[in-house]
Amino acid sequence: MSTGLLYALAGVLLFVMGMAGAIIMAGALRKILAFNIMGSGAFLVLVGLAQRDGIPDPVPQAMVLTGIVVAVASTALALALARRLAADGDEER
Amino acid sequence: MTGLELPLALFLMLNLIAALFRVARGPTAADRMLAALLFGTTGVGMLLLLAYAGGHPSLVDVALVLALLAAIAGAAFAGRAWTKESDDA
Amino acid sequence: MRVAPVLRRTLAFALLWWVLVEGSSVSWGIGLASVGLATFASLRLWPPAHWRISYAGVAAFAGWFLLESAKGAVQVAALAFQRRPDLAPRIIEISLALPAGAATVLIVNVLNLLPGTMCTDVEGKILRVHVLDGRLPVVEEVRAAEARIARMLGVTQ
Amino acid sequence: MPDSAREFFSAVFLVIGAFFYLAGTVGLLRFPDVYTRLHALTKADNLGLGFLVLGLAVQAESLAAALKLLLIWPLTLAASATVGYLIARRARALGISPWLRPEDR
Amino acid sequence: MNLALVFDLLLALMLLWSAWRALAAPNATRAVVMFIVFGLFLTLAWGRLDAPDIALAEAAIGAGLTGALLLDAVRTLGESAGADAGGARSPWRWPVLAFSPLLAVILVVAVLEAPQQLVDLPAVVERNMGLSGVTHPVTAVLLNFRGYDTLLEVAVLLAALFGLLALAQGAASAATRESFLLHTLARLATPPMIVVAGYLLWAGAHQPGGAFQAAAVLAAAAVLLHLAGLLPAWVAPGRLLRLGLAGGLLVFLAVAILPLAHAPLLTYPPAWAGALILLVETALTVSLGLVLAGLFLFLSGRSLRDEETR
Repeated sequence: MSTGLLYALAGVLLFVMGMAGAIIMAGALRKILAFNIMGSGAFLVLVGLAQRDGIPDPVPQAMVLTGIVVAVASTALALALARRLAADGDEER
Repeated sequence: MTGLELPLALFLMLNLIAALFRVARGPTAADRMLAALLFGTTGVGMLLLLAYAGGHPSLVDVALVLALLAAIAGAAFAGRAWTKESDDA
Repeated sequence: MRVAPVLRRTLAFALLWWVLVEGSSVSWGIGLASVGLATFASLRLWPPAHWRISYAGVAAFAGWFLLESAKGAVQVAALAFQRRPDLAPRIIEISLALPAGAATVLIVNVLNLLPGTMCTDVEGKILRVHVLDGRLPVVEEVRAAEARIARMLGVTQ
Repeated sequence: MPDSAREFFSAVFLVIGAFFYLAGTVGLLRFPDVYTRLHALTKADNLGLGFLVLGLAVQAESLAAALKLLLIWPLTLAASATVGYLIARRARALGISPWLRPEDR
Repeated sequence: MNLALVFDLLLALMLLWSAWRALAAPNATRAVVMFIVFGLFLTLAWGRLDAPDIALAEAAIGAGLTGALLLDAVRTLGESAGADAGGARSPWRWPVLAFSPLLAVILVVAVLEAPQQLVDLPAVVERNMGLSGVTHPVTAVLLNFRGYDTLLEVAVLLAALFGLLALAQGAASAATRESFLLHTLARLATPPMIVVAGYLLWAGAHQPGGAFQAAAVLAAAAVLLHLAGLLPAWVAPGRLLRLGLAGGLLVFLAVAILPLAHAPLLTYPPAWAGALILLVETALTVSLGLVLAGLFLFLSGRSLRDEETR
């Protein structure tokens, strides 16, 4: 099995794990972590599958690079939303 | 390349795994913070070995960045969130 | 502002740049810009002090430090591989003779890497140190480290 | 230096480095409390990295490449010393008392 | 057995283990710590996948930004936000747990059976490198061949920051007086971080590196300064900061639109491509660095809960 394929398969499992977590988990923070794990799994599949013959492929690598930066931005936004939700929840109580 | 790089990278990986299992078990919050130290030493070492084991020479830059930023994770670990409660559960 | 520290720092960051690019001479533009920015930031964050750092002292300190940190690792290795690690830890308090500021920071860092000592607290001039083996003459070693740092930085104890 | 000598020194340094990593891990697993474990990680692992960097620098193609490798070591030392201190201080703040020998208690 | 394969298998297992622990750990802090460890393993995996560009970004963002962001969130949200790891109360628990292995099997088969790509992308990129103005393929893809993706991505980042600014309320915490050791480290480490960021920007043209990685290192420097108590959290962006935040996008847009007179959007004349990419990358480094730092600094310590307890 090539390195690329191995990590693509690990990525599939991470994606499924993250997806299940994002649905099941109750806390906002856990859901955000689960989403990030899901995203990382998808990134691994993207790059790993393209490189299963062992030749580095710059196109998915560039896509994933931007993906990682967007992921951290969306994580920050989601955390801001979670804080706002928690704060509003407190006010209603 | 001496041919030792990859076996040693594997050896460091086994070290890291043993250490992480220990660190994750605790028992105290401070024990878990030790993970931040493993970043700086074992993680950097593995990246360097991978760089010279026929991987990409740019992995040296990755190791450099990790070494430069290793303190941030540690500072965040030690300075921010740990309270007594996070130890109980 | 004095010129010498600015020059020294610019030179140090230029050297860092040279090492990073592995001696390549293409596109010094970004290099000059980042060296300039780094020097500016370092002057803002760490205004030049009036120490007289002795270069011979630095070299001697570096040699001593390398030897001592090797000793520290050997000590830990010996303890780790013993059938029953023969630890006798305790926490001792030491009153520092060095002036506060950079010298104190340096000694705390150095002690954390030297054999058998780990700082847990600093309150003013009182240093609380966790010692791996309380039977060893730790206080003398801390004093020796202090003396070396004082000599290197040219400060009086 | 001829290449064979370089390879020999490189291999020796790398193996010494790996030994200290092992010592650090064994210490981490066997020492009784967080303070002693900190000693294990901040001393043994750091020297391990030092030797590893030295072993690879011997192989490096240019002086600058070797210096870049050697630069990584002090960076990690500074980070380790600071993080080690932060963890030890935090441990005291959390009220974790150090392990003592039975006869010292 | 092949040593490289053993290494990869162990690394893949540790990826799964750390991700699992991040989801199943009994409290939020431990979950976040395991997530940071997951990031370290991911960095190594990118290294093994011959993707040092991604490894650089992952190392800089994972060690410098994500951890600080998440741990700060744990502090302001409280442990309760991450509690209930098992999700025992979710009505979806059993259906999802039953369905997940099935989905995993389907996806694994799909990956194993995936057809070969119709277009050999690496070869296409290789053939066109001469037109790109740089010699590093990933940078060529990012800023030339697929430049509009990157352009939109920068816009998305800015939008995320605006969203965050609209949501953040309550007073930002003042810089805390941290340990003098961390204080010293931050003061000493920041200038070299600037040089390293410059180096990564320089490297992008011909080897792994570029604006994203350089920006992540700059942002990490800001995070370190804040953690050390040297840089207060940002309250509202002033005029200069606003210009800095948007500058990268504006320069990128200008460079994209200028050739419109005689060519489609974002086609640089090959003779100028190298210089234009450098210009765009420099502007992007500054802007993205500020945006990424802003994600942490605008959010740091803000929570109504803090104010209520005061």
